[in-house]
Amino acid sequence: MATFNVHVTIENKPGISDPEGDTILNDLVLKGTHKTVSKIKTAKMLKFTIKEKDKKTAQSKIQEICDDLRIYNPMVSKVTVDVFEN
Amino acid sequence: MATFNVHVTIENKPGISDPEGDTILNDLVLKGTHKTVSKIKTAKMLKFTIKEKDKKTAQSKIQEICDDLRIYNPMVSKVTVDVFEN
Amino acid sequence: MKVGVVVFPGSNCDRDMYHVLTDVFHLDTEYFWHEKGLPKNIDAVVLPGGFSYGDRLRAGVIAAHSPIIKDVRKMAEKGIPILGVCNGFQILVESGLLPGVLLKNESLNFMCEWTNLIVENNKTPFTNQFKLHEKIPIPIANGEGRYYVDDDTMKKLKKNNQIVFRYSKIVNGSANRIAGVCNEDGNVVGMMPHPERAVESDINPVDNKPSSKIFESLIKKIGVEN
Amino acid sequence: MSLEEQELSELKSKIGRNPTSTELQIVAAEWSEHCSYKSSKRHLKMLPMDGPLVIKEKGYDSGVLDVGDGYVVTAHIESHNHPSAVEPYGGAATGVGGVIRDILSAGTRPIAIFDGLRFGNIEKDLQARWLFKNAVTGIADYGNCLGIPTIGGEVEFDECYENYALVDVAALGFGKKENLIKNHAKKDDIVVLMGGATGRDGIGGSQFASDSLESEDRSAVQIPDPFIEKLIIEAVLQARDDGLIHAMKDLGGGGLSCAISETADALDIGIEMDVDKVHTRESDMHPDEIMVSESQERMLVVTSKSKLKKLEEICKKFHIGCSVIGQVKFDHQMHVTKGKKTFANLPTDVVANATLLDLPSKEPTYLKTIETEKKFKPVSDYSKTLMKLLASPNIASKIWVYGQYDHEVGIRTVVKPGADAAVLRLDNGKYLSAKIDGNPKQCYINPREGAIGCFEEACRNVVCTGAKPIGMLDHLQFGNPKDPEIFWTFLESLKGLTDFAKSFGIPCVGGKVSLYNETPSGPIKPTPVIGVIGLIDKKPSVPQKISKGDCLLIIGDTKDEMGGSEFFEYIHKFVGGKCPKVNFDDSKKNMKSVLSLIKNNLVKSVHDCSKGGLAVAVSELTMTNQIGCKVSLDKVPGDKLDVDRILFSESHSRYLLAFEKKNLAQIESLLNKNKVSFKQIGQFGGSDIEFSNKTKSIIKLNVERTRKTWLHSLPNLVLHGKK
Ligand SMILES: Nc1ncnc2c1ncn2[C@@H]1O[C@H](COP(=O)(O)OP(=O)(O)O)[C@@H](O)[C@H]1O
Ligand SMILES: [Mg+2]
Repeated sequence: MATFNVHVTIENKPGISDPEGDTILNDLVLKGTHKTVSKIKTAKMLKFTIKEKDKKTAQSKIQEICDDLRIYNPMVSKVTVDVFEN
Repeated sequence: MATFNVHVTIENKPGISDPEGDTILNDLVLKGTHKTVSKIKTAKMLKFTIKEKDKKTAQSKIQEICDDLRIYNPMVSKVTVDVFEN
Repeated sequence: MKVGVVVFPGSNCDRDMYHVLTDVFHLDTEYFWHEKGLPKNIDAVVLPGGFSYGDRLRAGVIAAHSPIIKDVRKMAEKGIPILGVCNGFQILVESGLLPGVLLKNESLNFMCEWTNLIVENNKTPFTNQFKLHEKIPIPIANGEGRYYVDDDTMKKLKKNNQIVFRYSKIVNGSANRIAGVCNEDGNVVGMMPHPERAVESDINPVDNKPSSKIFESLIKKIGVEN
Repeated sequence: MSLEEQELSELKSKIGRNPTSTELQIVAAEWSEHCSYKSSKRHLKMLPMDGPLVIKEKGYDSGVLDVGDGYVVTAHIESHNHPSAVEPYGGAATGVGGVIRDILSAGTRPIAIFDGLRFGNIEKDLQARWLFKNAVTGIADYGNCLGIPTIGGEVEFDECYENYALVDVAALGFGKKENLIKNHAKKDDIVVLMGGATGRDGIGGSQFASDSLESEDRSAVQIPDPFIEKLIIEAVLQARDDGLIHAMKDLGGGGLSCAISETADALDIGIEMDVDKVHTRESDMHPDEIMVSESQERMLVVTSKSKLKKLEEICKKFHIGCSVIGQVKFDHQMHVTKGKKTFANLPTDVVANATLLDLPSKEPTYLKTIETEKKFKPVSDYSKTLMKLLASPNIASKIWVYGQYDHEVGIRTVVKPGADAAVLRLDNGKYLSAKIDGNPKQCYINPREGAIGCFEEACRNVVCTGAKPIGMLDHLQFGNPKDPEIFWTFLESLKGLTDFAKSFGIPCVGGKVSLYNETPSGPIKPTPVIGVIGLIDKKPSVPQKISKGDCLLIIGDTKDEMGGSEFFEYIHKFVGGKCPKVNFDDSKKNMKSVLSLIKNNLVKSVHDCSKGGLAVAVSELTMTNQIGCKVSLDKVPGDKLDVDRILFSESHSRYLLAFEKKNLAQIESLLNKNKVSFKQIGQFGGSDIEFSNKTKSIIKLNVERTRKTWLHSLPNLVLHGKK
């Protein structure tokens, strides 16, 4: 058994608007002097610590948890699962 | 000039409680059948698209934005800035 | 004597505050849009509650960068009374005019309920009519109202008598049950509960007298009698 | 999104040619059930829509009531069922947004939101819990951000909503009569689109709402942006104050297609618009997509060229988009171009008026036997039964829900949620009371009497605050109308509501029909949701603290009507029995009596009997006042019944009054004079809820313990379900 850090990033699917990112861009960043930024997208991240026998199991286990517990709604969001060895 | 994707992860400093992560862990994950998870930490991510002359400038520019505009509150959170070439 | 109510995009208690200042306490009050400046002849400034910029990124942080905050800062330095309520408090904190941060409530939910405050400092321009430890029935309505400071700052707050209001019982997990604080000089006060929702007997199911003293204190301070 | 074969040929014959693809999209959107009401419209006419306080004006999306002294109240109800069933957070939130814009488009400021929520069994079903939790958060996040208080609603769980959700949202507005938008257009007027950018989200939404869920178009997800909506509200109200708005319509289902064609049709004009002028989120949108996109937070405004500059300045101040997309014509055509090229050119009356259907109806066979009761094992411990009911999802306190809603903002809320109906103060010294109610369990057993019951219950709730009902909103939610049995239940409900409205002189000021509410296991139960608005001229009845020695009196008869009761359905898991019936004469007498008792300041608190019957209503009074009460069941007026029926029957028209003993004689004499059925049945004091029959104790529960169970049950269920 090894311990893994699994990062789950939840963000709106492409094509679905992200009002929060837009507001941060337009009302904060672009109001200042930082004109080279052209887009901001927000996402939510959950960092799991999990003990599993290997990287692959850790990955599939976390994906399963996210789906089962409806951590995100597949209608609007997509998730990316990244596993890091501890 | 090149376009970079910069991921800014905002998370609580060590020692600052994260009720949301705790709730997901205790009320959702551990109530189910997934006992191998030992910790969940939540974070917020902002994905910037920025045009700068090189990776290093992109990185420092975004770091500057984060500090100047208080993208994170230094009393409770820290940021990690990761730059990806487009 | 003039009170300014600052309006940000997404402020939504501005009209309530204006009503209370003008119709209930007969103060000469004017709205100021966040992109404008504040005139010199303002005697007090109120930052009302709401969801400036939709609470995006973090409650109050975007509004803290508004042009008008520069003037609010100048006035704060001059010792003019400044009150931030709910989102106004969050803005004051995010702009560094008050110490600490306001985090998500422990319940993780928005909370709208009546609670009791205890006055811990009766020397500010908004509390000078209270007895120490007087109780104020008042509603809260916020999602990010859990006050937090690091240990060093907490020590300073206590030493300088900067804790103005505390909840009488645990409400949202605030450090030391803090509901409102002031700056070192005591002229800038921020509070999460909504005094403007509690000063009229029609809508206050308990007692509207205590919260009225918040505004009566201001009148005492800036010298307008009604 | 497509037209049915026969609709297509109808369109062809009406315009005398083949429609273009854009025209097909526009017509399909506008002729969808959601926008055209094609199945229901010819029947809705039966509802009485006029009354002394009703103000009618063309093109309003909300009802308008004159509340005196130059002020008006506007009201509307909407649902967002299909979108909420697949994306509860966004669906519920954008539902709030939509109904708020309806209120805004009359030129009034929104002052209150109500939400009616229905889901499957949260005790067993994770999906139902997920839907419930996220729908509540969606409403909270949207309404709270707007600064419009959500002051009432209801929550109900029933197996018939498994894997589905009904999210109804009603809203009230307030303003000066002189500020109402007088929807009109002059020569050379221009058409402006205000608000958020048009994107690809929500494409096909209204079609989606008109199809059953299996054939859903999963791309129709709408992302809420309450921040922009708040800015739109302020911008529109400022433009209204400055007299810049000739006509206005919000963009809802069917997007620009519906807004343009309906505005043109209502104002008796034509509109020519250019899709290139619409501010879009994505650069490569096809004209068809622009015309049917249901992107939220947009308003269509007709103004003059000379007023445009001021309107643009306002939009600039609030950082919201403002595009001149077209102009008013007098040819009654809806003309859509992209630059110089025409994409659609249709007569507005053809687009805006789908051919109405006359669907067949037939009494459902299940109704023939539904009233027959089963024999049940006698209940051995009524204390346990009552405790179980008080902890049941439908009866448990809803504070977990309304505690997440800002119900104080706007500083009007005099009676807060938690009582029967909320009360708002108005600027003219009067008070407004409102509540929405539904009861699918009873409506399933008897669609007509059930619907009347919902109407009466909403009236009762409003009457408990001392308000006289002045207007009604109906929201009729049913399954597939092409099924004659379903359509029959629709018609029966509608007829019942009509009879009640006419008999009580309460006009229908607005409503909505939502059909095709089908879950994977079949149609939902008939679910009319009725909103009632009441007006109080002087002082509302604000519940006062009940104390030791105060009396408890009941008005109204308790009858053997257990069908659809929580006792049958939750305790005995039995669907059937006789549906409670409203006796119109008694109902009127009781309402009148309660109102005059309140007016004469004789009572401390009034609460009606509804879900869970007398036992639950008494318990609610004791728990909210944290005081015990002894009740004698043998004194309860009505049919001679077994104790379980007296305790749990859900007969209508019943009110519980709590008052000081010294007022008893005066109260009795007033009630005797009005010839109502009533009896003093108990007295407050002690720390227990006690029911006895003659001398026999039937129920004894500690108030504090019971209160804790009642308060914490729902949040526990949301988190964990039933263990
Ligand atoms: N979804 C909701 N949103 C807001 N308030 C609610 C909601 N559900 C219930 N409430 C409030 O809780 C109280 C009890 O509701 P309900 O049981 O429906 O009352 P009644 O039986 O009198 O119709 C009311 O004040 C009602 O407005
Ligand atoms: Mg009631």
